[in-house]
Amino acid sequence: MATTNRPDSPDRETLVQMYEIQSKIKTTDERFRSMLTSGQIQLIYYSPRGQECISAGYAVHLRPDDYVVTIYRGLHDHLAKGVPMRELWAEFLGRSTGTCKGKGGPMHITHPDSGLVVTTGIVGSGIPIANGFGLAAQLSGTDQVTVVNFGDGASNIGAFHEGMNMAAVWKLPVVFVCQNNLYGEHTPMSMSTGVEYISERAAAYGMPGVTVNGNDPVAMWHAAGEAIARARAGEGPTLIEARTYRFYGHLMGDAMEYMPKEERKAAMAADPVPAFRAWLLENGHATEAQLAEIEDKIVAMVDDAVEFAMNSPEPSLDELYTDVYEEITK
Amino acid sequence: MATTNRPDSPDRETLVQMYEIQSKIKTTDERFRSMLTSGQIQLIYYSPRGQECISAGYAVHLRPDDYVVTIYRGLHDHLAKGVPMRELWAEFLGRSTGTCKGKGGPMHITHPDSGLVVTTGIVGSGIPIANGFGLAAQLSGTDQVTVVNFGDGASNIGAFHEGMNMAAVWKLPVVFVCQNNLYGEHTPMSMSTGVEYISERAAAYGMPGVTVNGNDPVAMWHAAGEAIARARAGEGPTLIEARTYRFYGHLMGDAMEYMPKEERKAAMAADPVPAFRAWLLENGHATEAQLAEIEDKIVAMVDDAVEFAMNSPEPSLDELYTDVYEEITK
Amino acid sequence: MTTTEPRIIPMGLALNEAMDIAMGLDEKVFLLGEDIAEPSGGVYKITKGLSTKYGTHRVRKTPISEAAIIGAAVGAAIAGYKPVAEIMIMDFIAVCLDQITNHAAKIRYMSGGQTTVPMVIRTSAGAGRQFGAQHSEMLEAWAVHTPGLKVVVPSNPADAKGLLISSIFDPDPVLFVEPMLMYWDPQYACDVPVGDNRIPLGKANIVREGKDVTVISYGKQVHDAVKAADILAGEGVSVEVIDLRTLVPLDEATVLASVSKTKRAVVVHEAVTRCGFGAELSSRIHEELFGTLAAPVARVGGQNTPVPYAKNLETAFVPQVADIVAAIKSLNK
Amino acid sequence: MTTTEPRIIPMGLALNEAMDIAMGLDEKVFLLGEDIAEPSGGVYKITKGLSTKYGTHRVRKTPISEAAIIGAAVGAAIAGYKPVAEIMIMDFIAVCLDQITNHAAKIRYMSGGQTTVPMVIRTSAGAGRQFGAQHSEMLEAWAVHTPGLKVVVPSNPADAKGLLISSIFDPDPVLFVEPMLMYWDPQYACDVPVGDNRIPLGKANIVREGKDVTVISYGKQVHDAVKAADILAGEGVSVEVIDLRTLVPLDEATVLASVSKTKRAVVVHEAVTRCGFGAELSSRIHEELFGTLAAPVARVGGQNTPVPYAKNLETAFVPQVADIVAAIKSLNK
Ligand SMILES: Cc1ncc(C[n+]2csc(CCOP(=O)(O)OP(=O)(O)O)c2C)c(N)n1
Ligand SMILES: Cc1ncc(C[n+]2csc(CCOP(=O)(O)OP(=O)(O)O)c2C)c(N)n1
Ligand SMILES: [Mg+2]
Ligand SMILES: [Mg+2]
Repeated sequence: MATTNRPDSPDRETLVQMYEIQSKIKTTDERFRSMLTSGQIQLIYYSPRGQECISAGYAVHLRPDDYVVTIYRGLHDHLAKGVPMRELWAEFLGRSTGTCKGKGGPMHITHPDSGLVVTTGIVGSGIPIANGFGLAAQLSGTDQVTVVNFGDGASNIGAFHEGMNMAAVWKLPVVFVCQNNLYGEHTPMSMSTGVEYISERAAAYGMPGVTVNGNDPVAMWHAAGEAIARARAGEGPTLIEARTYRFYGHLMGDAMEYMPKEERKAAMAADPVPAFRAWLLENGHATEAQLAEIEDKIVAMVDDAVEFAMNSPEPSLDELYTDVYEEITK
Repeated sequence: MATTNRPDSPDRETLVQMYEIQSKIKTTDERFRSMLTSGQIQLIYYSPRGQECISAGYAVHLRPDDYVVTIYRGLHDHLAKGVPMRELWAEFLGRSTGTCKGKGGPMHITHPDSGLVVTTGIVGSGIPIANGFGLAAQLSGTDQVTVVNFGDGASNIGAFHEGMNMAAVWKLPVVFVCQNNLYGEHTPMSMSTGVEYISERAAAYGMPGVTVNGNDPVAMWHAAGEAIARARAGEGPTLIEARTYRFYGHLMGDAMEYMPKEERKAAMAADPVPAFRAWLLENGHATEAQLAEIEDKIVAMVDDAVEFAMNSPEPSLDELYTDVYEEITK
Repeated sequence: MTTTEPRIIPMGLALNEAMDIAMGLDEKVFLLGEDIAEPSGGVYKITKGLSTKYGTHRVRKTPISEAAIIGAAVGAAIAGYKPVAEIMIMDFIAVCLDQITNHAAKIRYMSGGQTTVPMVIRTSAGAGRQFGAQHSEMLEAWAVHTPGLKVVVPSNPADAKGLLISSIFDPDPVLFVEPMLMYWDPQYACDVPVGDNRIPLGKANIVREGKDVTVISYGKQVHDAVKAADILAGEGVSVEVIDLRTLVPLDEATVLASVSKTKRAVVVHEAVTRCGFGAELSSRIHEELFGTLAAPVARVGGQNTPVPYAKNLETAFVPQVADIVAAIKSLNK
Repeated sequence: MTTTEPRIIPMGLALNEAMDIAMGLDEKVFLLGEDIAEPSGGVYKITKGLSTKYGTHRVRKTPISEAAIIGAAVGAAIAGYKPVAEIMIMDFIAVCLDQITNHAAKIRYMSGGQTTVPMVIRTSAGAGRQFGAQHSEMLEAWAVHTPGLKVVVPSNPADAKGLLISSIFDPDPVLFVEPMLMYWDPQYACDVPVGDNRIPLGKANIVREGKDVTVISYGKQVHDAVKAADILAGEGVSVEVIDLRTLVPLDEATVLASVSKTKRAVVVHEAVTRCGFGAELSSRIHEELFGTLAAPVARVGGQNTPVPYAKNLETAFVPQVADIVAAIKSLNK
């Protein structure tokens, strides 16, 4: 793993915290996939494996009252922002104890208490909505920051353009994180996108844009830290393009014929989570025992959440009609 | 008037042809405004006065089978592309003899015989449609070019972004002409747009972009000529930002309080049409008699068209139900 | 002026007052839309003066980016604000419908009630000014078909004011459709109470009592319904006219009570008839009052065509008083 | 295989054949949409193999830019092509509705018939796979409310094929709604004739004859209607089932003839009931057959809520066979 060797690097505690987040994502994802493969559960699942470092890298800069907006492929963002494991699992499984009482599902995880305010299934649509959170913070005079996540494919949709421009013109405290995993569904970025680097698009709005190795936690930490600090200081938005890779294709069951085998093999061989783990140990930022303890704790947490979710009831049928409006309305 | 003094400048005939187009637009516009002001006619009218050189500058490069797409403020484009005066007037006046039998109106002038294929009233929406014409030409292997016109304000809407990117990725033979008159309705560009020059946005699609003085016919001729030649040669799209000014605000009746008086006064004092006339004479590209003859011919043509339109009947009431589908369908 | 004297103002001013009052009452209320700030105060001048009074941070001019406008309103609403977004003309909701139907409307539900979207989308609508096919439509049926949205269409300045204040303080997203022709036309001006006189959503107004037929309408067509009633009164037919005011929530009770009495109903709106709101209302009336009706519910709506430009065709597209009269008469055969 | 033997194939394959046939017949036919080319042939594999056969210039993968997809189709159609655009899931039409309703639908009219837009928008739709509120809707009512659009919803592979070929060669824009659950599910497979067997738009199919009640439906719900009819046959109620196939143009004659005979009608669809297509059809039946009906037309539709995620709630959202049975029984009281 190549990391920038800058003096203002994250301290030990932050480094370990980032690893903990990554590990939590990886472990949760692995459990989802194994339960799906074994048929214990059935749901539409977009694995974030490979993209852990991005969420970890920005999340450690955020306060609980900062906002995160994300997409269907959002599990890593949910966990990084602190959505509790039990309610998250229960929502994925459509249970009444889920974050959204089972009514939203994985594509719409919402947990305002941890600042995870919107998860959307429409490509790009979270970008304009994130501006609304930024605007609210700006109008209220708080220094809350909003981080909105989306894919490389999303940078070709109209909402991206409108949202980026408005954020720039209004100097909103929003950080745009394009998690560039090189594919939108089955289409490689090069076949759909007029630029090589999504960050080049920032200039079209007079916004700073930066490309970072999204698999390098420290590099991501730096980029996110700067952008978040800028936003918090009222200096306006930033576009961060974090380059990464989707290990398991678009969604569970994807045959991945469109992904060159060698490319995927190489990406998985360079798996950023174990790489970061090794780097932490090598550089003496953490001990094996310390990381093992974290990992064990996470496994226990996932075990607990799975059990909690599996044992939770479905929502009651009345829930079909509630939450359409504040009151039940004909 | 400042024009580039390049060796490959337009010949006398082309220069005069450009002046003729400009003069036709100016004269037609003046007649519309005077008839509106005097109450002889009533309609929603978006004056193109001030923007004549842009349409003239690209139109002289086009063949009749090339396509033009434009917007509600499109009279200059219609005339430049050769939409016949009588049918144009009749359509503006909602008569059965109009280009669209009176059913479309000024915002939707269509005249396929002259290649004026779409006029739309939705900001930015012509851009993706223009790609369709470009795609048709590309698939058919013809070398037809499509020129699509839109305003500075339109460069902030999603359709612009999606259309530009698709054109770039597919290398479509489309020329994007942003007629930047510095305002979108009542809002100055600087209050709505993250960049100073719309042409900077081309880079976000890997497309060449150029800013040109839209009031300089020769400069516009050069820029359009290059872009059209590129498109015709199969080398892909170009974005041309042609800077200009709207002399009469957004639409007839606009109080224009939001336009600094001095700014407008200066723009009108530099009226590009008489300036070009003077330049033609000064440089010996045309004689006074020659231009006067052209102008007289245009006045006669407008007189004739106005009479034609005013004496034409309204559409018959059956027309309400035709052209919804090929056959009248319940 | 004392509040007991009538104060005849047009709808444009009444809407302005509503926003002024709401902004004065609650600093979480803010406006955003194209050109809405000074010096112009919006292309129809509905927000005139408000940016001067409340500042351009609360009366925000936007780029021409409807999806970004609605998106910003959605986010701000979730974060505790009460945005009032303007979409200049209703046909333009087609460029931002995703934010309206997939987000504003569904977020309360998808979050299990954790996040709510108290916002208003104001938009002007309707034919009659020869604006052509892309600037003249009434599209409220799309919104009525979208659970999670409320839909309001006022028919007069007093209602416009009272309903808009209620909409702004409503906990749910409201599509507020303003009949464009009524903004400044003095023939539609009326007495508008000073101050915060809210009209609740979901409460229809019996504009005129009658016993032979019920005409149910909303927006500008309410006036045509009353004119039709006037004409028919001269012929001895007593017409009850109901102004629905809000389509969602719907005051079904008032409609059914009236039609139970008159046994005949005509639904009138300007929108295209096919799959318009009239279809919904007609179906419901038949479902509820089957066997007691003297005639089938008639629908008088826009033609099933795009809106044409030529004046004569445009007039023929829009339902006219004569069409309402004819529909009523057809029921009395 | 000879064409006389039944050839049981699923809807996904039938749609693929339809496009294959149309592309073979007319080089002006081309396809565009996200991921539709090889190697994947679309996320639902409906276009499998076609880019290999016809080339990626005629089977075009696009950026995720729905407005640009539909816009390109509109322009190409005006220029003489017959584009078939895919919008992956119907809820996404909200991001490109302007191109569909303000442009594809209106251009023939606005140009006075000079320019026409012969294109198809294929889209998959429907709940049942726990895709949640933004990936499960049936939104055909929006399109039916938009003059200029034709609207087709096939209920089985043979119809899907025949109707899609007709739609591609139709002179007007067609929204072609494919019930997602039927793509590859063998229970919906059926005998599909080889070759260019077109089914005309505007011709309903009487799936089952009966004399006591008419159930009118389209898409996947036709199967539920037949199941309901089976159940009720056991109870001595004879149910006629009509599959509309196309909502615009509507085969009103077939519907009215049937209901004239049975005097009872139930309209069934999955879309939200409020302002759904059922409202239009119910209104028309009442308008035409008033006084001859034995009961009001019943509507069985989706609940007036967003589509929920949890399996039990999702199932409760979608109309079920039992709901159809109950509705029919309610008319026989
Ligand atoms: C507007 C819209 N169009 C299409 C889709 C279908 N779709 C879902 S995910 C996806 C790919 C998005 O790619 P990208 O933005 O790169 O995100 P990633 O999945 O790679 O994380 C597409 C096309 C959608 N959900 N919304
Ligand atoms: C989608 C959409 N939003 C808003 C409008 C209203 N509108 C009409 S023209 C216009 C300004 C467009 O400005 P610009 O693109 O600069 O063109 P110009 O009028 O200056 O030629 C606006 C906002 C519209 N027609 N369509
Ligand atoms: Mg991606
Ligand atoms: Mg402009």
